Amino acid sequence: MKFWRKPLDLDKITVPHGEVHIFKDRCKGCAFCVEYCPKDVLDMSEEFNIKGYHPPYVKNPDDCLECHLCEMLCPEFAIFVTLKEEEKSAKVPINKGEK
Amino acid sequence: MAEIRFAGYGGQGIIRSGIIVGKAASIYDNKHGTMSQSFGPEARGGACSSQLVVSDSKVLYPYITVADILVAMSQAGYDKFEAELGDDGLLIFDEDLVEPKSPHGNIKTFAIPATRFAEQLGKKIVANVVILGFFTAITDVVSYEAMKKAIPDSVPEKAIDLNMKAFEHGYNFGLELLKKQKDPQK
Amino acid sequence: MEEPTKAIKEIHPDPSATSGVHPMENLLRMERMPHIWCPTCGIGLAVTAFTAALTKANIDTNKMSIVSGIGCTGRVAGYVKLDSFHTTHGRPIAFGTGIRVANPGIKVVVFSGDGDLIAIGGNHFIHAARRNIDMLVICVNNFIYAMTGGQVAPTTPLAAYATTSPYGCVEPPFNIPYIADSAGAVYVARWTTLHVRRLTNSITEALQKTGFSVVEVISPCGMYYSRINRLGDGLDMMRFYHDNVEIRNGEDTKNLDIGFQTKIICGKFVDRERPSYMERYNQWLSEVKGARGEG
Amino acid sequence: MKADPKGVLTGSHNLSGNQACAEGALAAGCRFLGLYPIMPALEVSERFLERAPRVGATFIQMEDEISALAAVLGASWTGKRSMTVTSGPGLSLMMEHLGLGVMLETPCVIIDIQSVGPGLGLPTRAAQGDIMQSRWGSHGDYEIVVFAPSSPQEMFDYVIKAFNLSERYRIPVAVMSDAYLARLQENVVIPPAEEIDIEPRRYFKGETDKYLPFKRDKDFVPPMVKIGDGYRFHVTGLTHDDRGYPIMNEECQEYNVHPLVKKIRDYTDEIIEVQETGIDDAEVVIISYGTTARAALKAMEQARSAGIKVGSLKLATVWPFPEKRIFELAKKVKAFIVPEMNFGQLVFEVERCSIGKANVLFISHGEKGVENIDDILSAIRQTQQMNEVKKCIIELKKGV
Amino acid sequence: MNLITSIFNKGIETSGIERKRISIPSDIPFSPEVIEKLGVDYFHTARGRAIPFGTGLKLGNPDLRVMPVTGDLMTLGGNHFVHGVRRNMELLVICVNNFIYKKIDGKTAPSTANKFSPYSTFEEPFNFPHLGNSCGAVYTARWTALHAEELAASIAEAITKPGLAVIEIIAPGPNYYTDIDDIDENLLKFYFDNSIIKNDTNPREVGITPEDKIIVGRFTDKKRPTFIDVYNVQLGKTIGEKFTPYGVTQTEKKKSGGSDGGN
Amino acid sequence: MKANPKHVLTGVYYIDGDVASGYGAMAAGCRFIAGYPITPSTEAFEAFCRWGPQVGAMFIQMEDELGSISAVVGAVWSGIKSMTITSGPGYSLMMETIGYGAMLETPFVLLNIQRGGPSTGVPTKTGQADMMQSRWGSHGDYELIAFAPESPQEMFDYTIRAFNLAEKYRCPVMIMSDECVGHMTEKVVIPEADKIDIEPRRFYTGPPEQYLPFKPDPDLVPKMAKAGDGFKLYITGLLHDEKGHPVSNEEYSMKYVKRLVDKIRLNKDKIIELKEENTEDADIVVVSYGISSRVAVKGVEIARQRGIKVGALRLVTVWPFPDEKIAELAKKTKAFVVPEINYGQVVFDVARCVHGQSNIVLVPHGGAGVHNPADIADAIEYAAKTDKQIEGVVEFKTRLEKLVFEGGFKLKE
Repeated sequence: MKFWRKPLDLDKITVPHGEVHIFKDRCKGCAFCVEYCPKDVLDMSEEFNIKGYHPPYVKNPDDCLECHLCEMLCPEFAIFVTLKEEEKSAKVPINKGEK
Repeated sequence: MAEIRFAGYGGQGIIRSGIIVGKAASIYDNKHGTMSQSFGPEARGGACSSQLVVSDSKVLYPYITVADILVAMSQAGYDKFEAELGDDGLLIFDEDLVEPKSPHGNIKTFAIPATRFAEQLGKKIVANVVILGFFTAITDVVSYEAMKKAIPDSVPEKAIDLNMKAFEHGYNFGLELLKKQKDPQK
Repeated sequence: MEEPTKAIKEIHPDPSATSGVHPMENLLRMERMPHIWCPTCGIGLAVTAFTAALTKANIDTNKMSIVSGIGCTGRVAGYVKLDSFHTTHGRPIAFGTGIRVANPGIKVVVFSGDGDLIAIGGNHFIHAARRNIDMLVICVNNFIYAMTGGQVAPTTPLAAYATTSPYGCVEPPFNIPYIADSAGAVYVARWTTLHVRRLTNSITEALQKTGFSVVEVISPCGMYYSRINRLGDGLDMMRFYHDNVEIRNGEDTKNLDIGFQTKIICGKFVDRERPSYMERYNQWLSEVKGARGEG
Repeated sequence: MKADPKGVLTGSHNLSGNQACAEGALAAGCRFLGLYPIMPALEVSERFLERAPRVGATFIQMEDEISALAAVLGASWTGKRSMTVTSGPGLSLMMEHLGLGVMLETPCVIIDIQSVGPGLGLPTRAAQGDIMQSRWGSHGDYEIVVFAPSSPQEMFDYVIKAFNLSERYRIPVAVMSDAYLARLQENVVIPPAEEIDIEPRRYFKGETDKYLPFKRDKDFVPPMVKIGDGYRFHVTGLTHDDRGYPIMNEECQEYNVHPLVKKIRDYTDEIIEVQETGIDDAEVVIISYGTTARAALKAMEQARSAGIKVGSLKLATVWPFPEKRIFELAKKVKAFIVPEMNFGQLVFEVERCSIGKANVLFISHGEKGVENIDDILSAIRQTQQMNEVKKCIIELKKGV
Repeated sequence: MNLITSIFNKGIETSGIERKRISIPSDIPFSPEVIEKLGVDYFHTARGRAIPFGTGLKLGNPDLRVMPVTGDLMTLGGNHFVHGVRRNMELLVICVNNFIYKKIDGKTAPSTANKFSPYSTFEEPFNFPHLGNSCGAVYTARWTALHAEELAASIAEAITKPGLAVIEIIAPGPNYYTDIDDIDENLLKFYFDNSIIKNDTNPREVGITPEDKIIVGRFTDKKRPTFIDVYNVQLGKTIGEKFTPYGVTQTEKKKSGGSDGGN
Repeated sequence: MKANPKHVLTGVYYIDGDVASGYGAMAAGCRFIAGYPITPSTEAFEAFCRWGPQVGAMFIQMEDELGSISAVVGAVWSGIKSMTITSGPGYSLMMETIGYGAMLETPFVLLNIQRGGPSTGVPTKTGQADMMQSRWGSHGDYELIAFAPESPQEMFDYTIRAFNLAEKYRCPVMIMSDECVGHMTEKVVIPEADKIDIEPRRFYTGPPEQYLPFKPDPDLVPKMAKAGDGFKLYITGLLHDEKGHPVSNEEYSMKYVKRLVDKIRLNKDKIIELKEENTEDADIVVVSYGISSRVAVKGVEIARQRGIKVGALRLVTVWPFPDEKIAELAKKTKAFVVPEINYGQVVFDVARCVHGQSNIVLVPHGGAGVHNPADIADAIEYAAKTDKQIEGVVEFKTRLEKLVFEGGFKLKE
């Protein structure tokens, strides 16, 4: 990640890391999630799902920042994001520090 | 007389397929064809089917009793209507979208990757016309000439070329398949 | 032409990607998924925003009722897990009025489409706004009757095509925020389905408001509106919103007309206080009782 | 269950039909009125509104009859007994929601004060022209229960019964009054609350996640819940399964709609109420309902005193139609006389049920016929000369 | 003929439109004598349906001038009103507002006996000119029935407007069941005394409240292509030469210049 | 009078019933359609929208069904032929104005593509459950005419006939089609204009001062005038006299409303259209209409194979009801079998006219599909074997009912 200046508390900040979950058989291939993902995490697959659509797949799993935009922009409730387990524990002290 | 069922999802042109074959039969082949349709509330993706009865005399009873031909473009459509197919029936399906069980009776099955062909031709939406070409090659319900007249009548003007291409593609694929079946060595 | 290749199976790098529980499942009837809306339809996004807002607004969802009419958006009630009613065409506001007046403890949300609420239900819309019945109306506007196959709607922009305007729409469309405002709504906002986060905030705000609140959601109809008008699919419409939406909070509602593929002004336009129907009713009741010495 | 004393104005009162109607509703526990003002039904809502603050009932005057009934259906799902009151043109507008009420199996009561139709007709004059409409007016198959009272006292009683049956069978019930009865002022005895039986709503008692809105009990009637109790149910006007979710196939249509018909058709014996007078030895039976029955009874008395054996069958419930009873009677009597304030509606039902065994005489009359019994008497005399059964309705000719 | 109808008569006379070309669909009864004198065609429609009925008349014969008169301030017909205005059908909608507000400008009304109020007594009425204007009416005005001169002038002006014009007449009494001439004169006098003429006020500000005087006057007057204009332009554009414009034979279009249509 | 060639799309088409009806309306001279979209009737409206403007016709999509039908009544009074198109729920909304139209003796045509009901029901599938509604749905007394076509060709033909009868008797005419016929696609032959008979409107031609809008001709039908011709029309939905002026006495209601009813009842022999097949020596007569009559063909065929003498009576016009015909058949017929896609509507009228002389077997179907022909055949067989006289209508238990209520059946989506 690039910063225009180095934050003073950079050592305390952890960039949240998300995990994308896709119910591929619910997908109707609208591609909203792929289009609007700010980090290009997703892409359309060539596979057909049960309804004959091409669902997305996670192309760059490590880039996800857990912004939930794909979740909000999925008209099929077929996609959601969770915080990656190992990141959760790392995030806790920072929150405390901010308070 | 032939009783034909087209089954698939809304948006695949299932009803349009029935109309094209019906039109070819009743206007250009001088037979009688009655097409009825059934669809759900969804514009796209819902179960959808059309049934066509083609006969040399006036069609009195307009529905399928025992289907002679089933054209399946979805698994759900196949599952629902497979039982309706007569023992000497004929099954045509899209091989990417339907996984058939082992057929009952003496049913003959023909598979075509219609949607994939259509995607390669440029528009997924012409998959039904690909399958119609295939249908024309394999069955003798309608003549090739009649179909060639009926398709331009039933599609938007701009899309005629694409549809005719799709039709020819499916038709040729069907003819080749027939040839291969007659002459397996080739 | 190339030979067709077999479908590629198992391309998910993470096999567990399709497991887990979607965070909105407690507010949705997941047993009914997938829903009936077409690919690239925006109604699902409106529902997403609504469910997110329900979580955010922190209100007792047991004491809520969602009422829908007929049409694509009319199906929303069937997918949201509240006490939900799928009523007749155009009448959800009237139905909801009955619920609200008979039991003022229930928060009523009317979630329906433009054709349902503004065309056939226009009378109930303006009268409920006039009475200031305490309810939230979420109106998904996709410029067309989609359920019946693409007929012209009172929101269809001039010159746009539809199956019942094969030569272009000849009726100027409604400006929904303006009519809601002039009939007396206390909260009026408009967002497109692209602005999910702002939409969620607006719905959250409106849920906490007492009185007749209207949130208009501009939604793509990739199957009829944009196909008949050759605008691509829903994704292209979303891109269009991205480029052509101007956010102007507090804009005078009379400036919010939408033309065919013109700029769309979004924002929160009206947020005011007016005594609601139940407040006036209760005041009347106490006057009547007072006059009869029954206080 | 007994009535809530708050709504019961115990005592003897001189009330018009419309006022008795409002009192009956309040006594029956009606706590919500959705209305749109229309002649000649105004006094019902006026009386209701006047009493509402004291009883704890609410009301709303909607923008039209369509929304009035929609609001009533919504209110009913909050657990309140609800009703609306209207006249012919309003009833016509309510037809779509009558169907919704049937489909959502929502208990509610519709009061129709009939006046002369069609169109705007004659808003102040009585008629019985909506009687077939009450049965057949909405699209699709359904059965409903319809009462036709003939006096303010009956109005009071049958409005309570209407509420009870609507709760018992979860259907909209109509009470067909008319402009004559609306104005007719008579003594009405309102009993003490503890003497009024009230059918409680059949509520579902199980856990919230076990509730299926259309899971029918043995009698085809599903139990109900209220909005806001955490059941998170879904109901729809589309053809639906037990969960209330729409399913579009003919099996579901059969599963859903046939019980709507059966839950009434199989229980007609419980529902139907007729009042028989002098039937046992009758040669001629007058079949009547609503205010017309008053003239019928008087004509019967006079004919009896002249030595003609006339009986009266008064239909308190018009729908479901008491076909079994009329089949029986048809075999015994010479003729039926059907006086109606219309140009032939229920008489067709009587013709059907006479199964070619008895003559059917039809008397079409306007409001004045309620007081003028001569027509009925002349019909009775006419039956005396009839020796064979004619296979059609015999319409009484009279000078206008 | 009584108060309102004689104003109608005067308005029609001033406008110079041939009487036989005028049709009045209305859900308020007019007496046959009045219609005889007005010399127009009159249709007593089902409740609230005067505007769609007029729409049918106008589209069936574009040569007609249609003047729907509606009672009870658009309760049943509210939807037809907003949609009629949106389409800009060529109609002059006259809305006879018989509301009862117990107080105006702080003063108590002499009588509130009218039982057919479209509103429960505690509800607020519509700001009718504002609603009309927000849907796109080309002309909005409000007068009490005692503003005879102004009202007649308004009618004369509005009836020739290409598009939907709205005139609200405050006249307590007439509704679906009582004749157009059944006016409660005490109440009318009260409203007249408590009104104030303010032409060209923004319709947003003319809502009737118990606290202020009733604002009357001609509020807006603008131009917008009518339904038939837009129809002809749009279909002419898309169909081309095969299309015969609808209703262009009408004489008056040429006389008044009409609007150019288009969008 | 013959049809205007400009309005007739002569040729051979492969179209569905809805579209055929839209074309029929144009051929019949319909100049105005007001509609509101409702599945499954939209195709008819769309067809008219597409072609109407090219032949000088006008269409408008109104804000709701109430508006549509009011606009249609208005347009008729401006002098043109006009029509509206709807389905069950919209039909229910129109009820008030249908009665109003009947009161004004307005000739208009209403196409109702029936679907499964009640309420929203099954929008995309069929039903025949609005039949009684078409007869009794509005308040007050009136009579009207209703057709039940069975094929797209008939949709075309009977739309024209509906317009003709509407003009002839000045009453609303219903075309009670259903989703099956509406969405059934078949060959439709549209003849040349000079082969299509059109009933012109009966306009009054005398001096305006002497015009009485509701003074009937000998056939009980008054002449019409149109707005804008200086007649100073006074037309009201209230009870009125010959001048059209409102009257408020009962004698008029007895006289005027009676005429509304009588102009159909007394002319019914000229209106009723039936198709009979082998009823001469039949033991059993199948009475059906609309799509059910096509389904019944198969049932009859099966029954005949079983050796039963079956005739068929098809009601092309359902209202007015052919009382005399049924009564006459009842004299020699053992039983009537009535298949309907509802739980019993027209069957009650059959039962009424039979006067206890034959048994009546109803083959019900809730809608969303058509009968299984085997059910109809079984019902015929049952009727043939039953010698006992049965009072009332026998509700035949169909396979579907047995399956759903007795067969341990589970609903699947």
